[in-house]
Amino acid sequence: MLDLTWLLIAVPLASAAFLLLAGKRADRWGHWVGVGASSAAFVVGLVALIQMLGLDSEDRAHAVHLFTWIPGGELNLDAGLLVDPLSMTFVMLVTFVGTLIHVYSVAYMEHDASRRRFFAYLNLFVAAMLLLVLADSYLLLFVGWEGVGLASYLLIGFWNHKPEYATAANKAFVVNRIGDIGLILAMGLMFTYFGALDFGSVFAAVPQASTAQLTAIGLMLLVAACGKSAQFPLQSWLGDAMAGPTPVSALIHAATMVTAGVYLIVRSAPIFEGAPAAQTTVAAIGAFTLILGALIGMAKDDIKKALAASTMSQIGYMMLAAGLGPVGYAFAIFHLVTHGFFKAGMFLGAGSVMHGMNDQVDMRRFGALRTAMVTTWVTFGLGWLAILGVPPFSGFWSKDKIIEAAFIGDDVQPWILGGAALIGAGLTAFYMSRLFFMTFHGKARWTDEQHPHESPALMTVPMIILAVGSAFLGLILATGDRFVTWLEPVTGHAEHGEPVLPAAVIMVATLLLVALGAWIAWRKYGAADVPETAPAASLATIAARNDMFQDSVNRGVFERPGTHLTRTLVYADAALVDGAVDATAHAFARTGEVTRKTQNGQVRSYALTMVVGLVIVILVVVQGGL
Amino acid sequence: MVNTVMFWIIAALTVIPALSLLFARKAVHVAMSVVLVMVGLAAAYVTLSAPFLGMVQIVVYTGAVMMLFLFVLMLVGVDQREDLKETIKGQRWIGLLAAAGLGAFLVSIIGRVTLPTADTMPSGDPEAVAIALFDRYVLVIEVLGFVLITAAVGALVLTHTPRLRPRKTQLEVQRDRVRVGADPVNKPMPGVYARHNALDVPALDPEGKPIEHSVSRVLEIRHQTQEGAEFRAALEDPSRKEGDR
Amino acid sequence: MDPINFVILASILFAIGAAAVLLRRNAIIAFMGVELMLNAANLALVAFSRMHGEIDGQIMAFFVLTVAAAEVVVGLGIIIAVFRARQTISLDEPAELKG
Amino acid sequence: MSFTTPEIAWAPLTPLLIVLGASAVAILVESFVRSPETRRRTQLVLSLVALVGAAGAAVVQWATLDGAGTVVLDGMLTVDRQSLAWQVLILVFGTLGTLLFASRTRAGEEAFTPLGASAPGSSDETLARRKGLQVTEVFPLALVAVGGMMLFTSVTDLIFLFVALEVFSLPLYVLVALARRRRFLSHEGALKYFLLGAFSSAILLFGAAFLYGATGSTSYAGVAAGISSSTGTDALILAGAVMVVVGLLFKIGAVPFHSWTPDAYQGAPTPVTAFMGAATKAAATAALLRVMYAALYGLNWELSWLFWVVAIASMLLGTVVALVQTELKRMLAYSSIAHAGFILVAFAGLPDTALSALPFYLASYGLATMGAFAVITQVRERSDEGTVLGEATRLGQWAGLGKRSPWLAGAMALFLLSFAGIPLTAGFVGKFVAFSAAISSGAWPLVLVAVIASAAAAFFYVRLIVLMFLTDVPEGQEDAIEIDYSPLARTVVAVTAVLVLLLGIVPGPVLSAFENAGVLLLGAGG
Repeated sequence: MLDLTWLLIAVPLASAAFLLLAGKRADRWGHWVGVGASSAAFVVGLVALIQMLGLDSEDRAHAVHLFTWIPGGELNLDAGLLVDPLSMTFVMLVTFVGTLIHVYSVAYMEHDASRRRFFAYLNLFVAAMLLLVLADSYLLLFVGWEGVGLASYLLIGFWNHKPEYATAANKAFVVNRIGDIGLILAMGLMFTYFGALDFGSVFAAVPQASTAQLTAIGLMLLVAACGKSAQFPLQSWLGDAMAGPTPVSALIHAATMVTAGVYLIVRSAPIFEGAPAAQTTVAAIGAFTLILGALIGMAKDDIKKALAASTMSQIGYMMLAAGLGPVGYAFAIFHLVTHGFFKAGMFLGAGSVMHGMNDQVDMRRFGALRTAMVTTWVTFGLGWLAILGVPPFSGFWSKDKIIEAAFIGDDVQPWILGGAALIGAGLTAFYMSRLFFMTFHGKARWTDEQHPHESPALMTVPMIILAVGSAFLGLILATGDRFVTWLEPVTGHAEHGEPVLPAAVIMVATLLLVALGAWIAWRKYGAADVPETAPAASLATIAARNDMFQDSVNRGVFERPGTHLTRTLVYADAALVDGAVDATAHAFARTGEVTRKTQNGQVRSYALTMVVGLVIVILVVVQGGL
Repeated sequence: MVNTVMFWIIAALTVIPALSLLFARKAVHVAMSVVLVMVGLAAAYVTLSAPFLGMVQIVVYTGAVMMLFLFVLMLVGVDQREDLKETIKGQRWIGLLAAAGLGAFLVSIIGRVTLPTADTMPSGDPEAVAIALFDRYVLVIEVLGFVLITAAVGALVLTHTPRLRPRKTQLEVQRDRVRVGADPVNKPMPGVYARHNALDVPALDPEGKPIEHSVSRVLEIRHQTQEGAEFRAALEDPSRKEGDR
Repeated sequence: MDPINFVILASILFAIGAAAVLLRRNAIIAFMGVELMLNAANLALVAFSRMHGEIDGQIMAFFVLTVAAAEVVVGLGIIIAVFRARQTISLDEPAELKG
Repeated sequence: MSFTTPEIAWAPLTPLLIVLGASAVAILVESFVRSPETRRRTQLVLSLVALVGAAGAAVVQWATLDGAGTVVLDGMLTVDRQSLAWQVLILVFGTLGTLLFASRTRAGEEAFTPLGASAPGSSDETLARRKGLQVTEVFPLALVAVGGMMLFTSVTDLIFLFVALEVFSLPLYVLVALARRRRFLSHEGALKYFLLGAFSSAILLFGAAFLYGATGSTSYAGVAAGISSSTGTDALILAGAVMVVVGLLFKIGAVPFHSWTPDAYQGAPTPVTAFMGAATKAAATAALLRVMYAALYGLNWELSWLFWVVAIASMLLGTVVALVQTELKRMLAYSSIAHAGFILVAFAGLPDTALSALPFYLASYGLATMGAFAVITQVRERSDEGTVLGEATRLGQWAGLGKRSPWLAGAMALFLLSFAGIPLTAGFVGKFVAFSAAISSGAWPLVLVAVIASAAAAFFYVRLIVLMFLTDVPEGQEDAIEIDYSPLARTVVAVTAVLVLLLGIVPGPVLSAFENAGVLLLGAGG
């Protein structure tokens, strides 16, 4: 069966092609073909997984040769798959969550005229994502990398009747291209230094390479990972990408594609092992993004954008773990898996809320939905508990380990990274609770035209399954270090280091911070009234509106600097990073406008350009050549 | 080695007329000067022991190519004068500078080079040329055939109009003329049936009335005609002078 | 006198021809400039041929002559086509294709 | 004096002889077949038979090649695997181009004017159209152009290079002027193309004269020998080399010798643009390769500067200006300038691998170009009364094309992705091999620029894809566009699309064939 893993890619791909080509005839039943293809891929993956579990751990890496792709004298590139515990983990995550989201979409997209096309793109995405994780060389990985980019681009822009959606798709494209350049350059460097691009040869050649070379490659890979995984400074596209249909956000922007960066880093572990500077940069970027994402999450009133910020922050945790080296790899992937469940579940929950609220996304217009949408409330609540890291829910098992691992090391590094991870946990608790309470608790703030109602079973069943996963998956996989052992053939066995603080202290501190964050959120958004319009929050008006802070010391100490910091960072994010993207695009367009004026339509000017060029060339070549 | 005097004559004969390309206003003048340049070049070829090429140059360039240019010039209006005022900003000065720079570089490059001159003169007589042409270069000759075919076809495609309408018979021409109300017969000549036979005097019909359209329209526009009535009046009243009009 | 001087002469004629293309608006004159450039190249070829004491340069000049004549035919054909369409042979006039 | 008939190895010239011979026959057909319709059919069949036959002959030559190849007539021409590879490529483009030349709209309109000599809008033009006249001369002209390009890739003598250049340029100048619609633009494009083309060929010729003067030889081998043994003639050699290279860069369309490209591409009838865009670039690249490797290899170091600067300038200018274009053919023209830059990247340092990488690159680029322009011929404007007009080339008119005609738009998207170098398309493999050739000679900064430029370039390709698939047809514009159907053009679209995909997914056989072609028979370096 392991040799048949190519079916994992081929089946969804064939289904995508079929759906695109079938035309209107397939409009009525085409989506079920999509669901079927995704489920079939899951079944293939499951069988392969079972077979792999039957093997000894050292035999679990299985290479599947497909065909010779680019033959050449020095460079011979085969298209092949690498099936090992790491890629198998992703296969299971992608196909399982993917299938649930397919099912959910059948109902969610019911009234959309192009539902068939939507499923074609979804299948295309699944195929590309599986290719990405199963590829045995950077080049083939790149194919999948571009494929998921293309598919997500198509899906973000799917509802193109609103102009801002097309803009969002464009922005995602531009930022992702920057990341792609990183990957291309990394490949170029590997090719220059090692003369090969497949994992086996590259990793075999790593010991002979100099640290500088490895650092260069590592940093380029990091750029690629940042672009795909929305890490600082390439994070700006993720929020805008929420313009796409909600199942897309759940599948691509929570569970799978955005984690490809983490996969890339973990997969390239041997390179990063040889380049400590690059590795530390990975950890630092992860730590920074986890705080940044959390702060952005506090400021958003759009439920999907808040969830997107949260995703950014959670991937920050994974990057942080991946940057810690062998102690962190397994936890990075572990958190990736649990996060895939609870975040996808929450996105589907958000979609369910929007479904019931006429596509309203402003949380200030929600409130008290727990009575109207019980299933959504319960499933979302399980996801909420999981992301908070409340024992024994999934997030606890993965996140706590990351925080603990962040405290391992020498000098100040563990204090900074660990501190960030710890504070991040508190912030997460605050903004996720804020989101939860604003949506499901407090007073109803919706208008009379809205009649919140529970979603149909096709939507709630996937949510329930994901919620069950959010609740228990962590516990199951963490028991007896099952997951860590499973990944060991790939990530290597890590010597368990000692954190600078006792593990118990860290855990208690984490839980206290989480409780504090949740409590503040309850006081402010659960028990108190939430204004229906966001309070203006420029620095000046906040200073003028001191009464906001008078009543409690708590708020004064925690809130004011927090709000300041949040607003400033969010502003900086919008102004600087988005601004930089826009400015670059503008600069290009301006340059183009100016340059096109040289093409003035006058043939004599054209001839003049040629002569001037010729004169300069002769001058330089002849003078320089003598 | 070549004759120095000859060189300077050729130099003057080529460069000076060539400058007309830049400064002459009338295209015809330019074309005629270029003919001179071509003759000068032919002389240069003869001096450089390529007599046959020199002859061919005269036949092909002055005889055919430049004549073709002249034909086309006549087709588009031989009178065309070009306003030498430059319309594109900076084009004139940058252009002159660039061209001068190009020339200066090329000259300085040649000045820097030491190339020996062989003592043996190449034989440029027709026989030597023929043998060379049909030996190593025979394929080029054959391919050149396609260049010429292309040129002929290209020119035909771009300029030749086949007969689109059937040729009119004399009868049809006549019918057409009557249909638009023109004279069924030939127009009377001006001055006919009158004492004058000058062009500016309209013809008289058998009744002695002047036929206005017998006088060229151009003269009418210029007011250089004599209207019939006035003419008769002048005849009857000798005291009135024609010039009084 | 050294035949290399003819190459210098050729370079000057080449530059004049190029200048004509750059400066003249009349398509036919500009085209004559191109012809002059080709002829300048011919002069250089013949002069070099004389210097090398062999005939190859002359032979090339023959080919160039033929090609140039063919080019004139096509070029003038295009110019006439443009003239028929626009009643002008100014190079400044057709400038709708730009940007 | 005595004359001995030269020994000519005719056999290796078979493909060439077939094409040029067919063009001569085609001219006779022009003279003797009176009915335009019969003439068109005869010409089409004749051209296709000749081109396919020639391609077959070239393949047979390849298979039965004696050793490394044959030198014809003391170095005038060299037939080796490299030149055969390019010849096959050009024959493929020629065949596809001929199909496009012959394609007609549903209403039976060709892409060419019924009468080249008539003034636009004149009664003659109307009459000629009504009478069903056709300029079937385009077929022999195209055959001559194909023959000239094939020569261009195989010549190893500077003077023959010049002649071959003119053989394929002259028909193209004429073809550009023959558009059926927007004839003013067509004339303008032809005039500009012609004047600048003649200008650049004069420059090339002057450079060839200099090289002859400095080395005493015009054959590539002689020039290479002269360069390595030169004393006191370096300046002359360098100036000559630069001018020859500039003449070829003009045909490739590299900055600053690019300015004809957008105007000629936009003005020309679209089938001509397709053929020209694909084949001229290939032929010029092949000629430049041979000149550089067989004649000027000794100047590698001196000229590398030129390639670096021109490549960077082309990539940047092409990309940046294409970003702001709103006219489709013009956008593709600027993209072709950027591609000229990508092509020149492989020239940096003259690595051996460029000899096999560039044929592949040009194959991928040319196929996508032919396909893209073939798609353009199928999207037409429609007047309020419902008559079908010329091609709709404003970007905005392509909005929502994906919904009207998913196949056509899908094929276009595929070509655009190939231009952008997205994996699983031929363009990706092409860029990959070309850039790795450059890296192997240490030109990684150039590759860095190339990667960034191609990333930026992807933006405007994808913009069109977004327009086609993610944008709705503007309100009230539903009837302004007509999707035409021409079986011949559709064939071209289908064939190129399949090839672009195949070359992207299983490029192996073609790559290894070109690998074999990567050796020059008379190479000074490669």
